[in-house]
Amino acid sequence: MSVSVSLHPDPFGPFLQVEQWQQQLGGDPAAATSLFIGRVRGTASDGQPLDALELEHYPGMTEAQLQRLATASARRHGVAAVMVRHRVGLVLSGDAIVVVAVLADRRGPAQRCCHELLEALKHDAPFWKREWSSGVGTWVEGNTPLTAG
Amino acid sequence: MSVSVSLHPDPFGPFLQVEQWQQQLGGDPAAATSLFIGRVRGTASDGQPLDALELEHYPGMTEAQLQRLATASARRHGVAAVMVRHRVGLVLSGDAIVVVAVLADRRGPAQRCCHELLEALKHDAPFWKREWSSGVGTWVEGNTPLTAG
Amino acid sequence: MAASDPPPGLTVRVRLFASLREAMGWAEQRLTTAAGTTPASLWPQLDPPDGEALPATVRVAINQQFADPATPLADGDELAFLPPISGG
Amino acid sequence: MAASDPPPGLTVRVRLFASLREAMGWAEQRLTTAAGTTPASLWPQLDPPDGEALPATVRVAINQQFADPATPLADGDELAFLPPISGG
Repeated sequence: MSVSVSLHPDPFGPFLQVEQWQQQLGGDPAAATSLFIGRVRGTASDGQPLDALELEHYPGMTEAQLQRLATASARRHGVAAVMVRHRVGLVLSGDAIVVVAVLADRRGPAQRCCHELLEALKHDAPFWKREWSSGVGTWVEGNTPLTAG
Repeated sequence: MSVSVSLHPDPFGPFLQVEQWQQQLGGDPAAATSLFIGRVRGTASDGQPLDALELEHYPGMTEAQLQRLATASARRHGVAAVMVRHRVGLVLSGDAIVVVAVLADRRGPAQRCCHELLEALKHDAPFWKREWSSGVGTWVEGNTPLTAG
Repeated sequence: MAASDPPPGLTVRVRLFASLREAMGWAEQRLTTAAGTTPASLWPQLDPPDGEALPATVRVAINQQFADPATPLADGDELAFLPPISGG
Repeated sequence: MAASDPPPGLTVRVRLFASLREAMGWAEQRLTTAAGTTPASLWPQLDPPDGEALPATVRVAINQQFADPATPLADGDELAFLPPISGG
């Protein structure tokens, strides 16, 4: 089982990332590849045009947590290999922000692992999004009392 | 809503297909892309090394049925665009045999549509696989009395 | 009851695929049969090797769309018998 | 009961992120506190703007792993308070 996670301060091509990863893995290509690409929307949560998304992370913990989540999900579903690529810093509208790719011998485990891992990293990987719109930055899901201050 | 299906007698690059399709669609890139790639295994159902897979189809009906299935699934999940690429004829081990890609505004519909459409085309698109191994061809799932004759 | 014309016959194009084509030894033929014929009632006329009943695993397409085997055929229809699908 | 040494203090590195960092006005500080201190009991010492109880939406990481807010801290720990995550 192979797990590859990385954070990217600069834009990347999702398909290029997956192809390079598959080449590095070597061996026979897996029968099933399940892939998800998330991109930054053109509009903010309030419907205003989005200038950019800022992605804060916890250097060290974020990478370690991605590795833990991907490894756990890969083990649970018995897949051959998992890849996670995630942007950090300022991300422009249309840019890929997250890529999850799973290789497995069967389509079911590949799809379930991809789906589950995406949910896991949305909830359990330390990233924080701030939407920048008309020069104003707003934290996403920042609905705690502290963030209203 | 855009639906693109095609059959391919020759090998294709799955990611190139998806990228070209996205370029043709134009407009803002979708927030969510869900993608599945199925490849031919190196071994036949009986565990013997596979020389090649032969994929028979029903010219005319297969294309129409792929279009119907993709359109129905896209409507049901409210996604923006669906792409299906499927090989026909002789397909070598490791080659991509099917690609399903779904673009949507949300990850849930993208993933569900991709998953559902893949199941639908495995059961309701007229393709028939024959495994060639040591010069002998065996129809896959050919467990009807007729195929034993 | 008044005498009536004999029911008109109908001609259909019958197609077989994959294992079914190989088991039956042909891919396509044009057949003339009685009006009211359905895919299920046509099947025994094809001299299938495994008995007269259309196997439950064999699906039917009329004019390149899946159809119920009890659908009455129309003149000029393209009728296909499809063995179990294994795509994707 | 015999007299004992006063419980030794412990020094931890406290980190805040995103909205929490901005609401509190600092990103990181080194704090010395009593032995037995937990993230939850340390929280009020940070003078949070919304009361003394650690909000349910704020998660805790000790040495870069999620941890229970009731975990006793050890000397040298890196303690982080994390506002709601919004990745992926």
